[in-house]
Amino acid sequence: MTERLFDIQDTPLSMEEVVGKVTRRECGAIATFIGTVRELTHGKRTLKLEYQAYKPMAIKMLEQIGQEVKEKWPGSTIAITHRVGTLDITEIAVIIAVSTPHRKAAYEANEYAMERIKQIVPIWKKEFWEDGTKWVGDQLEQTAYPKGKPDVKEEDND
Amino acid sequence: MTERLFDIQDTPLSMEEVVGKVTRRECGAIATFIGTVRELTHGKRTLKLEYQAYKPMAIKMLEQIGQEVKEKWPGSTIAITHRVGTLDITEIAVIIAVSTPHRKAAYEANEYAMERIKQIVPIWKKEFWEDGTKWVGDQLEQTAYPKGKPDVKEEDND
Amino acid sequence: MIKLLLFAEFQEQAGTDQVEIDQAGLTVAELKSWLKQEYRFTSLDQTMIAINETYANETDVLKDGDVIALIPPVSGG
Amino acid sequence: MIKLLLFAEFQEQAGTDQVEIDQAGLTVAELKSWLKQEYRFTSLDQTMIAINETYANETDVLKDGDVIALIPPVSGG
Repeated sequence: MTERLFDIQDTPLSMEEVVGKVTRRECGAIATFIGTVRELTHGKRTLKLEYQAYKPMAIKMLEQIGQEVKEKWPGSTIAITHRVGTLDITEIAVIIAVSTPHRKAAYEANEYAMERIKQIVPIWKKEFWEDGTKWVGDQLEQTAYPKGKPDVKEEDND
Repeated sequence: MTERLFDIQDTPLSMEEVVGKVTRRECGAIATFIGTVRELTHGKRTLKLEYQAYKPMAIKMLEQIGQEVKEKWPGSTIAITHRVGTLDITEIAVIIAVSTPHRKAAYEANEYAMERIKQIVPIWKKEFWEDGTKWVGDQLEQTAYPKGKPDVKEEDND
Repeated sequence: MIKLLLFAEFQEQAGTDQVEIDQAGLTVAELKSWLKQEYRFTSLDQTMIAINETYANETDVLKDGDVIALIPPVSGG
Repeated sequence: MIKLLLFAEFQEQAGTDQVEIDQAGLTVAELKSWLKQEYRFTSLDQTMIAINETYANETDVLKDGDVIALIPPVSGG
Protein backbone atom coordinates (compact mmCIF):
# COMPACT_ATOMS: atom_id res chain seq x y z
CA MET A 1 0.00 0.00 0.00
CA THR A 2 1.25 3.45 -0.81
CA GLU A 3 -0.35 5.42 2.00
CA ARG A 4 1.04 5.27 5.50
CA LEU A 5 -1.37 4.03 8.13
CA PHE A 6 0.92 5.54 10.77
CA ASP A 7 2.36 8.95 10.17
CA ILE A 8 3.81 12.07 11.71
CA GLN A 9 3.32 15.28 9.76
CA ASP A 10 4.02 18.97 10.16
CA THR A 11 0.99 20.16 8.20
CA PRO A 12 -2.67 20.35 9.32
CA LEU A 13 -4.36 16.98 9.71
CA SER A 14 -7.37 15.91 7.68
CA MET A 15 -10.06 13.73 9.22
CA GLU A 16 -11.31 12.70 5.81
CA GLU A 17 -7.86 11.47 4.90
CA VAL A 18 -7.24 9.42 8.05
CA VAL A 19 -10.74 7.96 8.06
CA GLY A 20 -10.37 7.18 4.36
CA LYS A 21 -7.40 4.94 5.17
CA VAL A 22 -9.52 2.64 7.33
CA THR A 23 -12.79 2.65 5.37
CA ARG A 24 -13.45 -0.89 4.19
CA ARG A 25 -16.39 -2.66 2.60
CA GLU A 26 -16.51 -5.24 5.38
CA CYS A 27 -16.50 -2.72 8.22
CA GLY A 28 -19.61 -0.89 9.38
CA ALA A 29 -18.13 1.05 12.27
CA ILE A 30 -15.40 3.66 12.38
CA ALA A 31 -14.49 5.24 15.70
CA THR A 32 -12.35 8.32 15.47
CA PHE A 33 -10.57 10.24 18.15
CA ILE A 34 -9.45 13.78 17.45
CA GLY A 35 -7.21 15.49 19.96
CA THR A 36 -7.33 19.26 19.65
CA VAL A 37 -5.42 22.02 21.36
CA ARG A 38 -7.44 23.06 24.41
CA GLU A 39 -7.30 26.65 25.60
CA LEU A 40 -7.70 26.00 29.33
CA THR A 41 -6.00 23.31 31.40
CA HIS A 42 -6.64 23.44 35.15
CA GLY A 43 -7.81 27.02 34.61
CA LYS A 44 -4.57 28.12 32.96
CA ARG A 45 -4.76 29.67 29.50
CA THR A 46 -2.69 28.04 26.77
CA LEU A 47 -1.64 30.35 23.94
CA LYS A 48 -0.33 27.66 21.60
CA LEU A 49 1.45 24.30 21.67
CA GLU A 50 4.52 22.91 20.04
CA TYR A 51 4.87 19.21 19.36
CA GLN A 52 8.20 17.60 18.62
CA ALA A 53 8.73 13.97 17.61
CA TYR A 54 11.59 11.55 17.21
CA LYS A 55 9.97 10.82 13.91
CA PRO A 56 11.35 7.44 12.75
CA MET A 57 11.00 5.91 16.19
CA ALA A 58 7.59 7.48 16.72
CA ILE A 59 6.36 5.87 13.51
CA LYS A 60 7.81 2.52 14.61
CA MET A 61 5.99 2.80 17.94
CA LEU A 62 2.73 3.74 16.20
CA GLU A 63 3.16 0.67 14.02
CA GLN A 64 3.68 -1.43 17.12
CA ILE A 65 0.45 -0.07 18.58
CA GLY A 66 -1.24 -0.97 15.31
CA GLN A 67 0.08 -4.51 15.64
CA GLU A 68 -1.21 -4.78 19.21
CA VAL A 69 -4.63 -3.54 18.11
CA LYS A 70 -4.79 -6.05 15.27
CA GLU A 71 -4.02 -8.87 17.69
CA LYS A 72 -6.51 -7.75 20.32
CA TRP A 73 -9.32 -6.88 17.90
CA PRO A 74 -9.02 -9.18 14.87
CA GLY A 75 -10.58 -7.73 11.76
CA SER A 76 -9.87 -4.16 12.82
CA THR A 77 -7.93 -1.60 10.79
CA ILE A 78 -6.30 1.36 12.47
CA ALA A 79 -4.62 4.52 11.22
CA ILE A 80 -2.95 7.18 13.34
CA THR A 81 -1.51 10.52 12.30
CA HIS A 82 0.16 12.87 14.76
CA ARG A 83 0.97 16.49 14.04
CA VAL A 84 4.26 18.16 14.92
CA GLY A 85 5.24 21.83 14.92
CA THR A 86 3.35 24.81 16.31
CA LEU A 87 -0.39 24.45 16.82
CA ASP A 88 -2.97 27.11 17.67
CA ILE A 89 -6.00 26.59 19.91
CA THR A 90 -8.54 24.12 18.36
CA GLU A 91 -6.01 22.78 15.85
CA ILE A 92 -5.83 19.00 15.60
CA ALA A 93 -2.83 17.32 17.26
CA VAL A 94 -3.73 13.69 16.61
CA ILE A 95 -6.28 11.61 14.76
CA ILE A 96 -6.89 7.93 15.50
CA ALA A 97 -9.32 6.08 13.26
CA VAL A 98 -10.32 2.46 13.80
CA SER A 99 -12.69 0.49 11.62
CA THR A 100 -14.22 -2.77 12.74
CA PRO A 101 -17.13 -4.91 11.57
CA HIS A 102 -19.08 -4.01 14.74
CA ARG A 103 -18.97 -0.85 16.77
CA LYS A 104 -18.08 -1.90 20.32
CA ALA A 105 -14.62 -2.98 19.24
CA ALA A 106 -14.04 0.27 17.36
CA TYR A 107 -14.46 2.35 20.51
CA GLU A 108 -12.37 -0.01 22.63
CA ALA A 109 -9.52 -0.26 20.17
CA ASN A 110 -9.48 3.48 19.68
CA GLU A 111 -9.25 4.18 23.39
CA TYR A 112 -6.56 1.54 23.79
CA ALA A 113 -4.47 3.11 21.03
CA MET A 114 -4.72 6.54 22.64
CA GLU A 115 -3.54 5.19 25.99
CA ARG A 116 -0.59 3.52 24.30
CA ILE A 117 0.37 6.67 22.41
CA LYS A 118 0.66 8.45 25.73
CA GLN A 119 2.87 5.65 27.05
CA ILE A 120 5.36 4.74 24.34
CA VAL A 121 5.42 7.10 21.37
CA PRO A 122 8.34 9.57 21.50
CA ILE A 123 6.45 12.80 20.97
CA TRP A 124 6.66 15.79 23.29
CA LYS A 125 4.43 18.76 23.85
CA LYS A 126 5.54 22.24 24.84
CA GLU A 127 2.96 24.51 26.43
CA PHE A 128 3.11 28.25 25.82
CA TRP A 129 1.36 30.31 28.49
CA GLU A 130 1.26 34.06 29.00
CA ASP A 131 3.86 33.72 31.76
CA GLY A 132 6.18 31.09 30.36
CA THR A 133 6.69 27.80 28.56
CA LYS A 134 7.23 24.19 29.56
CA TRP A 135 7.90 20.85 27.93
CA VAL A 136 5.21 18.62 29.38
CA GLY A 137 5.85 15.10 30.60
CA ASP A 138 3.97 12.46 32.47
CA GLN A 139 0.49 13.34 31.23
CA LEU A 140 -0.94 10.09 32.52
CA GLU A 141 -0.25 11.42 36.00
CA GLN A 142 1.38 8.21 37.00
CA THR A 143 4.93 7.95 38.23
CA ALA A 144 6.91 8.30 35.06
CA TYR A 145 7.97 4.91 33.75
CA PRO A 146 7.28 2.96 36.97
CA LYS A 147 9.07 -0.07 35.58
CA GLY A 148 12.07 2.05 34.64
CA LYS A 149 10.93 2.08 31.03
CA PRO A 150 7.70 2.47 29.13
CA ASP A 151 5.82 -0.77 28.86
CA VAL A 152 6.61 -1.52 25.24
CA LYS A 153 5.25 -5.03 25.54
CA GLU A 154 1.55 -5.37 25.08
CA GLU A 155 -0.39 -4.30 28.14
CA ASP A 156 -1.68 -7.03 30.42
CA ASN A 157 -4.36 -5.12 32.25
CA ASP A 158 -7.26 -5.49 29.89
CA MET B 1 -27.18 29.18 16.71
CA THR B 2 -27.95 28.73 13.05
CA GLU B 3 -26.58 25.25 12.52
CA ARG B 4 -28.50 22.23 13.72
CA LEU B 5 -26.64 20.04 16.17
CA PHE B 6 -29.14 17.27 15.40
CA ASP B 7 -30.13 16.65 11.84
CA ILE B 8 -31.49 14.19 9.33
CA GLN B 9 -30.40 14.72 5.74
CA ASP B 10 -30.77 13.02 2.38
CA THR B 11 -27.38 14.06 1.02
CA PRO B 12 -23.93 12.59 1.80
CA LEU B 13 -22.65 13.35 5.28
CA SER B 14 -19.50 15.33 5.97
CA MET B 15 -17.29 14.46 8.92
CA GLU B 16 -15.66 17.87 8.83
CA GLU B 17 -19.04 19.53 9.09
CA VAL B 18 -20.31 17.48 12.04
CA VAL B 19 -17.01 17.67 13.90
CA GLY B 20 -16.91 21.41 13.23
CA LYS B 21 -20.18 21.81 15.13
CA VAL B 22 -18.62 20.49 18.35
CA THR B 23 -15.12 21.96 18.10
CA ARG B 24 -14.66 24.34 21.02
CA ARG B 25 -11.71 26.18 22.51
CA GLU B 26 -12.25 24.62 25.91
CA CYS B 27 -12.43 21.03 24.63
CA GLY B 28 -9.38 18.95 23.87
CA ALA B 29 -11.05 15.71 22.89
CA ILE B 30 -13.50 14.88 20.12
CA ALA B 31 -14.72 11.31 19.76
CA THR B 32 -16.49 10.57 16.53
CA PHE B 33 -18.46 7.54 15.49
CA ILE B 34 -19.10 6.95 11.82
CA GLY B 35 -21.52 4.22 10.83
CA THR B 36 -20.96 3.05 7.27
CA VAL B 37 -22.82 0.60 5.07
CA ARG B 38 -21.19 -2.79 5.53
CA GLU B 39 -21.17 -5.24 2.66
CA LEU B 40 -21.38 -8.45 4.68
CA THR B 41 -23.62 -9.16 7.67
CA HIS B 42 -23.54 -12.72 9.01
CA GLY B 43 -21.98 -13.73 5.69
CA LYS B 44 -24.80 -12.28 3.61
CA ARG B 45 -23.96 -9.73 0.93
CA THR B 46 -25.73 -6.38 1.13
CA LEU B 47 -26.11 -4.55 -2.19
CA LYS B 48 -27.32 -1.26 -0.76
CA LEU B 49 -29.43 0.13 2.08
CA GLU B 50 -32.34 2.48 2.30
CA TYR B 51 -32.97 4.56 5.41
CA GLN B 52 -36.29 6.16 6.14
CA ALA B 53 -37.03 8.53 9.02
CA TYR B 54 -40.02 10.11 10.67
CA LYS B 55 -38.02 13.28 10.38
CA PRO B 56 -39.54 15.78 12.85
CA MET B 57 -39.86 13.14 15.57
CA ALA B 58 -36.41 11.72 14.82
CA ILE B 59 -34.88 15.15 15.30
CA LYS B 60 -36.80 15.57 18.57
CA MET B 61 -35.47 12.23 19.79
CA LEU B 62 -31.92 13.14 18.77
CA GLU B 63 -32.33 16.37 20.73
CA GLN B 64 -33.51 14.36 23.72
CA ILE B 65 -30.39 12.20 23.48
CA GLY B 66 -28.34 15.37 23.35
CA GLN B 67 -30.03 16.55 26.54
CA GLU B 68 -29.32 13.25 28.27
CA VAL B 69 -25.66 13.44 27.24
CA LYS B 70 -25.33 17.00 28.54
CA GLU B 71 -26.73 15.93 31.90
CA LYS B 72 -24.55 12.83 32.20
CA TRP B 73 -21.35 14.45 30.94
CA PRO B 74 -21.42 18.14 31.90
CA GLY B 75 -19.27 20.28 29.65
CA SER B 76 -19.77 18.01 26.65
CA THR B 77 -21.12 19.08 23.28
CA ILE B 78 -22.69 16.57 20.93
CA ALA B 79 -23.84 16.68 17.31
CA ILE B 80 -25.54 13.89 15.41
CA THR B 81 -26.48 13.71 11.75
CA HIS B 82 -28.26 10.73 10.25
CA ARG B 83 -28.60 10.09 6.55
CA VAL B 84 -31.78 8.96 4.84
CA GLY B 85 -32.40 7.66 1.34
CA THR B 86 -30.46 5.06 -0.62
CA LEU B 87 -26.87 4.35 0.44
CA ASP B 88 -24.20 2.31 -1.29
CA ILE B 89 -21.60 0.15 0.45
CA THR B 90 -19.11 2.25 2.51
CA GLU B 91 -21.36 5.33 2.45
CA ILE B 92 -21.87 7.03 5.81
CA ALA B 93 -25.23 6.45 7.51
CA VAL B 94 -24.61 8.31 10.74
CA ILE B 95 -22.03 10.56 12.36
CA ILE B 96 -21.91 11.23 16.08
CA ALA B 97 -19.36 13.74 17.34
CA VAL B 98 -18.81 14.53 21.01
CA SER B 99 -16.35 17.04 22.36
CA THR B 100 -15.33 17.12 26.00
CA PRO B 101 -12.53 18.73 27.97
CA HIS B 102 -11.01 15.29 28.60
CA ARG B 103 -11.09 12.23 26.43
CA LYS B 104 -12.58 9.45 28.54
CA ALA B 105 -15.94 11.20 28.64
CA ALA B 106 -15.90 11.74 24.88
CA TYR B 107 -15.76 8.00 24.19
CA GLU B 108 -18.36 7.16 26.81
CA ALA B 109 -20.83 9.82 25.72
CA ASN B 110 -20.42 8.82 22.10
CA GLU B 111 -21.13 5.17 22.78
CA TYR B 112 -24.11 6.08 24.95
CA ALA B 113 -25.59 8.23 22.19
CA MET B 114 -25.25 5.42 19.67
CA GLU B 115 -27.06 2.97 21.97
CA ARG B 116 -29.86 5.46 22.46
CA ILE B 117 -30.21 6.09 18.71
CA LYS B 118 -30.82 2.39 18.25
CA GLN B 119 -33.47 2.47 20.98
CA ILE B 120 -35.61 5.54 20.47
CA VAL B 121 -34.99 7.37 17.19
CA PRO B 122 -37.65 6.60 14.54
CA ILE B 123 -35.38 5.67 11.65
CA TRP B 124 -35.63 2.42 9.73
CA LYS B 125 -33.22 0.55 7.53
CA LYS B 126 -34.12 -1.59 4.53
CA GLU B 127 -31.59 -4.17 3.42
CA PHE B 128 -31.25 -5.01 -0.27
CA TRP B 129 -29.73 -8.44 -0.93
CA GLU B 130 -29.35 -10.37 -4.15
CA ASP B 131 -32.34 -12.49 -3.21
CA GLY B 132 -34.65 -9.97 -1.64
CA THR B 133 -35.24 -7.02 0.63
CA LYS B 134 -36.27 -6.50 4.22
CA TRP B 135 -37.04 -3.66 6.60
CA VAL B 136 -34.82 -4.42 9.56
CA GLY B 137 -36.00 -4.12 13.16
CA ASP B 138 -34.68 -4.97 16.55
CA GLN B 139 -31.00 -4.57 15.81
CA LEU B 140 -30.09 -4.70 19.45
CA GLU B 141 -31.21 -8.32 19.39
CA GLN B 142 -33.27 -7.84 22.47
CA THR B 143 -36.98 -8.49 22.63
CA ALA B 144 -38.41 -5.50 20.88
CA TYR B 145 -39.58 -2.91 23.39
CA PRO B 146 -39.58 -5.21 26.43
CA LYS B 147 -41.46 -2.63 28.45
CA GLY B 148 -44.04 -2.24 25.72
CA LYS B 149 -42.39 0.95 24.54
CA PRO B 150 -38.88 2.20 23.96
CA ASP B 151 -37.30 3.49 27.10
CA VAL B 152 -37.59 7.18 26.36
CA LYS B 153 -36.64 8.11 29.88
CA GLU B 154 -32.97 8.29 30.59
CA GLU B 155 -31.40 4.90 30.99
CA ASP B 156 -30.75 3.69 34.51
CA ASN B 157 -28.16 1.06 33.79
CA ASP B 158 -25.01 3.13 33.63
CA MET C 1 -60.06 13.46 11.46
CA ILE C 2 -56.81 11.92 12.56
CA LYS C 3 -53.78 11.62 10.31
CA LEU C 4 -52.02 8.26 10.50
CA LEU C 5 -48.41 8.18 9.23
CA LEU C 6 -46.93 4.93 7.97
CA PHE C 7 -43.25 4.07 7.63
CA ALA C 8 -41.07 1.17 6.55
CA GLU C 9 -42.94 -2.14 6.27
CA PHE C 10 -46.32 -0.57 7.08
CA GLN C 11 -45.92 1.93 4.28
CA GLU C 12 -45.20 -0.90 1.87
CA GLN C 13 -48.04 -3.08 3.15
CA ALA C 14 -50.53 -0.22 2.88
CA GLY C 15 -49.15 1.17 -0.37
CA THR C 16 -49.24 4.70 1.03
CA ASP C 17 -47.36 6.81 3.56
CA GLN C 18 -50.43 8.26 5.27
CA VAL C 19 -54.13 7.75 5.70
CA GLU C 20 -56.91 9.72 7.38
CA ILE C 21 -58.89 7.85 10.00
CA ASP C 22 -61.94 8.82 12.01
CA GLN C 23 -61.19 7.04 15.26
CA ALA C 24 -61.02 9.84 17.84
CA GLY C 25 -61.91 8.54 21.28
CA LEU C 26 -60.11 5.21 20.89
CA THR C 27 -57.20 4.36 23.16
CA VAL C 28 -53.88 3.45 21.62
CA ALA C 29 -54.54 -0.22 22.44
CA GLU C 30 -57.94 -0.02 20.75
CA LEU C 31 -56.41 1.70 17.74
CA LYS C 32 -53.99 -1.20 17.33
CA SER C 33 -56.80 -3.75 17.39
CA TRP C 34 -58.73 -1.69 14.86
CA LEU C 35 -55.67 -1.39 12.60
CA LYS C 36 -55.10 -5.15 12.70
CA GLN C 37 -58.60 -5.76 11.40
CA GLU C 38 -58.74 -2.84 9.00
CA TYR C 39 -55.30 -3.14 7.38
CA ARG C 40 -54.22 -6.67 8.31
CA PHE C 41 -50.85 -5.34 9.49
CA THR C 42 -48.82 -8.28 10.72
CA SER C 43 -46.42 -7.07 13.38
CA LEU C 44 -48.30 -4.56 15.49
CA ASP C 45 -47.41 -6.20 18.79
CA GLN C 46 -43.87 -4.85 18.61
CA THR C 47 -44.99 -1.52 17.21
CA MET C 48 -45.20 1.72 19.14
CA ILE C 49 -47.66 4.49 18.49
CA ALA C 50 -46.51 8.08 18.47
CA ILE C 51 -49.07 10.81 19.06
CA ASN C 52 -47.93 14.21 17.80
CA GLU C 53 -44.29 13.09 17.64
CA THR C 54 -44.20 11.65 21.16
CA TYR C 55 -44.27 7.97 22.15
CA ALA C 56 -47.71 7.16 23.57
CA ASN C 57 -48.89 4.73 26.22
CA GLU C 58 -51.46 2.02 25.46
CA THR C 59 -54.06 3.90 27.48
CA ASP C 60 -53.63 7.30 25.81
CA VAL C 61 -56.74 8.44 23.96
CA LEU C 62 -56.80 9.76 20.38
CA LYS C 63 -58.19 13.23 19.76
CA ASP C 64 -59.42 14.80 16.59
CA GLY C 65 -56.55 16.58 14.82
CA ASP C 66 -53.87 14.31 16.25
CA VAL C 67 -51.03 13.13 14.05
CA ILE C 68 -50.46 9.46 14.80
CA ALA C 69 -47.53 7.38 13.59
CA LEU C 70 -46.85 3.66 13.64
CA ILE C 71 -43.31 3.11 14.90
CA PRO C 72 -42.09 -0.43 14.31
CA PRO C 73 -38.80 -1.37 16.03
CA VAL C 74 -36.27 1.21 14.90
CA SER C 75 -33.08 0.33 13.06
CA GLY C 76 -31.14 3.53 12.57
CA GLY C 77 -27.48 4.00 13.36
CA MET D 1 31.51 7.57 17.28
CA ILE D 2 27.99 7.47 18.64
CA LYS D 3 25.32 9.94 17.65
CA LEU D 4 23.23 11.23 20.56
CA LEU D 5 19.87 12.77 19.67
CA LEU D 6 18.28 15.33 21.96
CA PHE D 7 14.64 16.33 22.11
CA ALA D 8 12.36 18.64 24.05
CA GLU D 9 13.91 20.00 27.26
CA PHE D 10 17.26 18.29 26.60
CA GLN D 11 17.53 19.96 23.23
CA GLU D 12 16.92 23.33 24.84
CA GLN D 13 19.32 22.70 27.72
CA ALA D 14 22.09 21.60 25.36
CA GLY D 15 21.31 24.19 22.71
CA THR D 16 21.56 21.56 19.96
CA ASP D 17 19.52 18.61 18.67
CA GLN D 18 22.42 16.19 18.41
CA VAL D 19 25.96 15.61 19.59
CA GLU D 20 28.64 13.08 18.79
CA ILE D 21 30.01 11.17 21.76
CA ASP D 22 32.82 8.65 22.05
CA GLN D 23 31.41 6.43 24.76
CA ALA D 24 31.15 3.00 23.11
CA GLY D 25 31.39 0.25 25.72
CA LEU D 26 29.36 2.05 28.36
CA THR D 27 26.09 0.58 29.53
CA VAL D 28 22.95 2.66 29.33
CA ALA D 29 23.12 3.25 33.08
CA GLU D 30 26.74 4.38 32.78
CA LEU D 31 25.85 6.64 29.88
CA LYS D 32 23.24 8.35 32.03
CA SER D 33 25.76 9.02 34.80
CA TRP D 34 28.22 10.35 32.27
CA LEU D 35 25.58 12.63 30.73
CA LYS D 36 24.63 14.02 34.13
CA GLN D 37 28.22 15.11 34.71
CA GLU D 38 28.99 16.18 31.18
CA TYR D 39 25.81 18.10 30.34
CA ARG D 40 24.27 18.73 33.78
CA PHE D 41 20.92 17.46 32.51
CA THR D 42 18.43 17.68 35.37
CA SER D 43 15.80 15.01 34.87
CA LEU D 44 17.60 11.93 33.63
CA ASP D 45 16.06 9.61 36.23
CA GLN D 46 12.75 9.59 34.41
CA THR D 47 14.38 9.49 30.99
CA MET D 48 14.61 6.45 28.76
CA ILE D 49 17.40 5.75 26.33
CA ALA D 50 16.64 4.51 22.84
CA ILE D 51 19.33 2.67 20.93
CA ASN D 52 18.71 2.65 17.20
CA GLU D 53 15.06 3.59 17.62
CA THR D 54 14.31 0.92 20.23
CA TYR D 55 13.87 1.41 23.98
CA ALA D 56 16.96 0.06 25.74
CA ASN D 57 17.50 -1.57 29.12
CA GLU D 58 19.84 -0.08 31.69
CA THR D 59 22.30 -2.93 31.09
CA ASP D 60 22.47 -2.66 27.30
CA VAL D 61 25.92 -1.68 26.02
CA LEU D 62 26.62 1.09 23.51
CA LYS D 63 28.43 0.20 20.30
CA ASP D 64 30.25 2.39 17.87
CA GLY D 65 27.87 3.62 15.16
CA ASP D 66 24.79 3.44 17.38
CA VAL D 67 22.22 6.20 17.24
CA ILE D 68 21.18 6.97 20.80
CA ALA D 69 18.27 9.16 21.86
CA LEU D 70 17.25 10.60 25.18
CA ILE D 71 13.53 10.01 25.65
CA PRO D 72 12.04 12.05 28.52
CA PRO D 73 8.46 11.14 29.54
CA VAL D 74 6.40 11.44 26.39
CA SER D 75 3.43 13.79 26.07
CA GLY D 76 1.94 13.19 22.65
CA GLY D 77 -1.71 12.64 21.94
